[in-house]
Amino acid sequence: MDTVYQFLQHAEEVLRGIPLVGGLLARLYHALLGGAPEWVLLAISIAVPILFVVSVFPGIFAYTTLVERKALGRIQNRIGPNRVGRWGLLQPIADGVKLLTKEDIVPRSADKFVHFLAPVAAVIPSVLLFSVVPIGAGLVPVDLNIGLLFAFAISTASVLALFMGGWASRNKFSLLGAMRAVAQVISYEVPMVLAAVAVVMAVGSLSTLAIARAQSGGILNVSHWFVFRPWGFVGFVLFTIGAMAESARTPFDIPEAESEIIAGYHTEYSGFKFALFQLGEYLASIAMAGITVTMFLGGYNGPGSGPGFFGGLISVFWFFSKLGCMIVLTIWIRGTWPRVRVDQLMSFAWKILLPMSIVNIVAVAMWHYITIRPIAWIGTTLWLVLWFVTLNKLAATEKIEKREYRYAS
Amino acid sequence: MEIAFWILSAITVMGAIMAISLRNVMHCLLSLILFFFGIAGHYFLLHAEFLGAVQILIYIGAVAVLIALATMLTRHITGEEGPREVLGGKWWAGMGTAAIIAGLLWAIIRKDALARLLPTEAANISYTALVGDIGRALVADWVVPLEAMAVLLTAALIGAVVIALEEVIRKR
Amino acid sequence: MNVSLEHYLMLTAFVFAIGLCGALSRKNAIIVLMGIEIMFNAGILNFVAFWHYKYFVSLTAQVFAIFAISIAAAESAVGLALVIAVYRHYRSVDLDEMRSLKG
Amino acid sequence: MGFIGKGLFEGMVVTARNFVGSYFDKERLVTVQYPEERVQVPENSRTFPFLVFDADKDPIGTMRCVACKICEVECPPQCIYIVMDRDEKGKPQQRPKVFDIDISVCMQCQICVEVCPFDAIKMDNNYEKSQYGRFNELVEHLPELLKSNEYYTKIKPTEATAVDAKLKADAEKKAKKAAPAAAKPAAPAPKPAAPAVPKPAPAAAPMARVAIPDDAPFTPEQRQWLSGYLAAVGGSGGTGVAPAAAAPVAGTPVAQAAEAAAAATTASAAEAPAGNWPWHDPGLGMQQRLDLAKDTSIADKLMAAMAQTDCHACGFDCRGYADAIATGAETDLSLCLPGEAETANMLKKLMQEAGKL
Repeated sequence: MDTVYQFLQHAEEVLRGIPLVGGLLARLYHALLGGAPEWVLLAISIAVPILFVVSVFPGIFAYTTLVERKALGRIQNRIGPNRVGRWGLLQPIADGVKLLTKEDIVPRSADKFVHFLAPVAAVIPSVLLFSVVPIGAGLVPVDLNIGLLFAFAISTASVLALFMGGWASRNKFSLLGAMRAVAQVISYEVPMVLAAVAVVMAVGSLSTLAIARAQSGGILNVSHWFVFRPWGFVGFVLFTIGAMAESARTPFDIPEAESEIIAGYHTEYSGFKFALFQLGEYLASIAMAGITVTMFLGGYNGPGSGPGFFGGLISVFWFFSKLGCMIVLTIWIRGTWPRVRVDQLMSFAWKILLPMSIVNIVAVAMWHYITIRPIAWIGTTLWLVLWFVTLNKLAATEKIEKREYRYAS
Repeated sequence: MEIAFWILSAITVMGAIMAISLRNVMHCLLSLILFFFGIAGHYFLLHAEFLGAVQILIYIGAVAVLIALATMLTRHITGEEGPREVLGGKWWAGMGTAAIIAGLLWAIIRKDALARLLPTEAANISYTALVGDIGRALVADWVVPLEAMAVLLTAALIGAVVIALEEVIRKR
Repeated sequence: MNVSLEHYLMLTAFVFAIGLCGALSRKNAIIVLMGIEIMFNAGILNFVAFWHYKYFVSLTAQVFAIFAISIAAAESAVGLALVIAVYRHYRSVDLDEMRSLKG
Repeated sequence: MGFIGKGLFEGMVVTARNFVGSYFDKERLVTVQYPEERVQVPENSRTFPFLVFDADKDPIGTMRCVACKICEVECPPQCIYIVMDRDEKGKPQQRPKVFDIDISVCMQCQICVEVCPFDAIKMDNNYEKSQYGRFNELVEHLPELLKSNEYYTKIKPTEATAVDAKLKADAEKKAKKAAPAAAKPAAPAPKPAAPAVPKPAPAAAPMARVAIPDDAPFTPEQRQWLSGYLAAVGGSGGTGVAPAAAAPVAGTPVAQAAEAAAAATTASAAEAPAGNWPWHDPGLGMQQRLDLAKDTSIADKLMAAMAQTDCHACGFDCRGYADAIATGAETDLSLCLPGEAETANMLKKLMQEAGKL
């Protein structure tokens, strides 16, 4: 928001600096907004990020569904949607039209009001999450100094929507899905936040913009990404797993496991309400990917990014490329890994992720206090590997015996 | 500022009243969540952003969800109450007590009794970097209470597990 | 009319009274717990209001609020565990039915 | 070297290989993009039945079906409906006028094909039968059902070739059989007339109700319906009750005509004896037909025992077959395919009763 405001104040000079079309753009800008009062510029600078968030990210959601379906198809040696438009490019629109025109069914015994409220409650936190995701150098809708904490608080609130939907449907499968969702989100919140604490310790700020800024510089603007640190890599893995569990993506989609509990909390939802649930879920997933990128993959930093108009454009490009990579990674994982069982889910969270994230926090402290870099590298790596191996050993005490089947051969 | 205050106050009061007066425990819970959001809004309004986020994280993300789980574990799943208990004899007793307390507090506030005890002018400092300040305060001035809090939370965690798992433990 | 400390104090007094009323008059143990949470929140909001209007040089009020929130969380966890344990025993969460001291 | 999650990464390599491979190796993609590409269905696949005809220029004339209704009777879900074609005189034409198959009922069991003695009905392998309606749209009528033998040869070459060979062999056999028969001075030919003419009067009573004067003002359809209806009425009540059963409809033109016919028509019955027999009708069982023919000649009794569809499976029409048996020209009693074992047994019994076996 601030960046947009500054840009608007100096827009003409900045635009004139662009080769070829700069003069034209500057004149256009002058014709449109030249000499506009201060409050107009302020209003525009407020409206632009909001419009950006509510238009671009739902668009990304729509095409994520398409990419997901095509990629899953290719992974299974199928073709995927290719009927609506070239390469199926209009498929999201067709899906939207279909969902909009479907009958809205509310179960007779459902709690009508809560049933109606749940999809709305599912979307709002997901959209709010984007308000702290920096999409470029200095380009963040709101630079809260508690940005990361705000994101976690909001993402926790999204579990309420799942719970409301599951409870209000008066359906045992919905309720089971809601219970699973609640248990899962509470369990995975802890290691996820602790993995983020490592980054916060290293940066010394909760502001997402500050975290992204801390990763600039180095070779090609790349070598300072936190993922290229021992603790950063571990944190990245932990946080990605936590984020996937938090947004109920496969392999952690047991709240909506179709084969077990039909579709979990949205069993009783149809049409547009179902679409809203999907929207909320995907937006949360994308926002979490954005936060992962910001915290570990250098955010908007990349070769050529930096302050100024062009650096800003390149930084936006880098951010969205990394976001795309994260989305593709989640799709790839969805296409590969089987769903975990409920007990595996819980024991994984509490026996592996939680100890590992605490160990990781110690590793960050070591990294901070050992000022000689090579020793810090070796020390933290050894520490993390040691603990990883130990936890492996401890978790593997349960021997899996060969199963004896009574009826199946 | 004023508009936000009045809206948030309305949300808060409405949520609180609904939370204690509705019949269905689940509706009570949802009203309570509304109330928590109202309080969090007040924190943001008072420039205590960190507290606001903590309020959402802990009260809505943890306490409300815990209450939901407890409700589902203890009652019929719809959360419906039996016969209407609101507006019974006990209700009037509660109302009376609450009204007396509220009246007393109101009287104290009206009398400006507090104002004499407090510094009249607020110091004019900037609100930035509050999170860092709170963190520093917590691990410098308040480190002993913080550690005590950690012990307390651990004890509460273990205690809760022990109480809830009592029968399981007994069976073993 | 500016919002002053008195507004907040009145609001919290009112909310506190509502919570008290709920905690005293409901039979359902879970709703009684909710009433207690409401009173807690009213108290914490009071801290923050005082901090904002009078004391924001020092962070004591905020730290205190954080401690209070933590304690409230622990209290609710233990309280709900108690409710579940009591429910296991009596098959009810109605506080009026729990008259016996014998476990 | 094992660590937690090793298998997961191996799995990701597999899926990555699938993903990339599916873009370069067309063999991997098993999808058939339906409207543009179609699966080559196996020769033995089957969907719904169709009727075969031989020559393109005259589908109706060269259709193999003779409306014998065996398939209609045998069809387990009863999805076939056949009405035999007749000329204006009501004479059967040995081809269906109506042949409907309800493909929403058809269960594709191929039993109709198995039982057809004429190789007239075969299973199609066209799977694109979807329609925009559930009722009339899913009933196939004669024009849609008729497909040429070339089509049959195209979709099922092996089977069609075998069928063609069999038909050709049958035709040759028949020609050989017919040649000596023709060489003789038309021995069975006058015979049918001989037992028919002295058709005795007692049989005239049940027959009379069926016989509708040629000058009665009916269209062929009405006539056909009427004869079937009256036969059913007469048959179900037995000979004695028949007039009473017909009485309730008195007053209607049809009934009046029938009564008029009953009053006046012994002669006309004698004129056209063969045409007056109650044709095969679900309402008319074997025993009832035999009752009707109780007092007639052995040839008539034999004919009554047959299915009377004039299907020509035996090489004759029904009348001809009955006469041939009665005269001893044909000794094989199991040739009536529509009548199945029931007819064969009954024929044997009748012949034994007549002392000819």
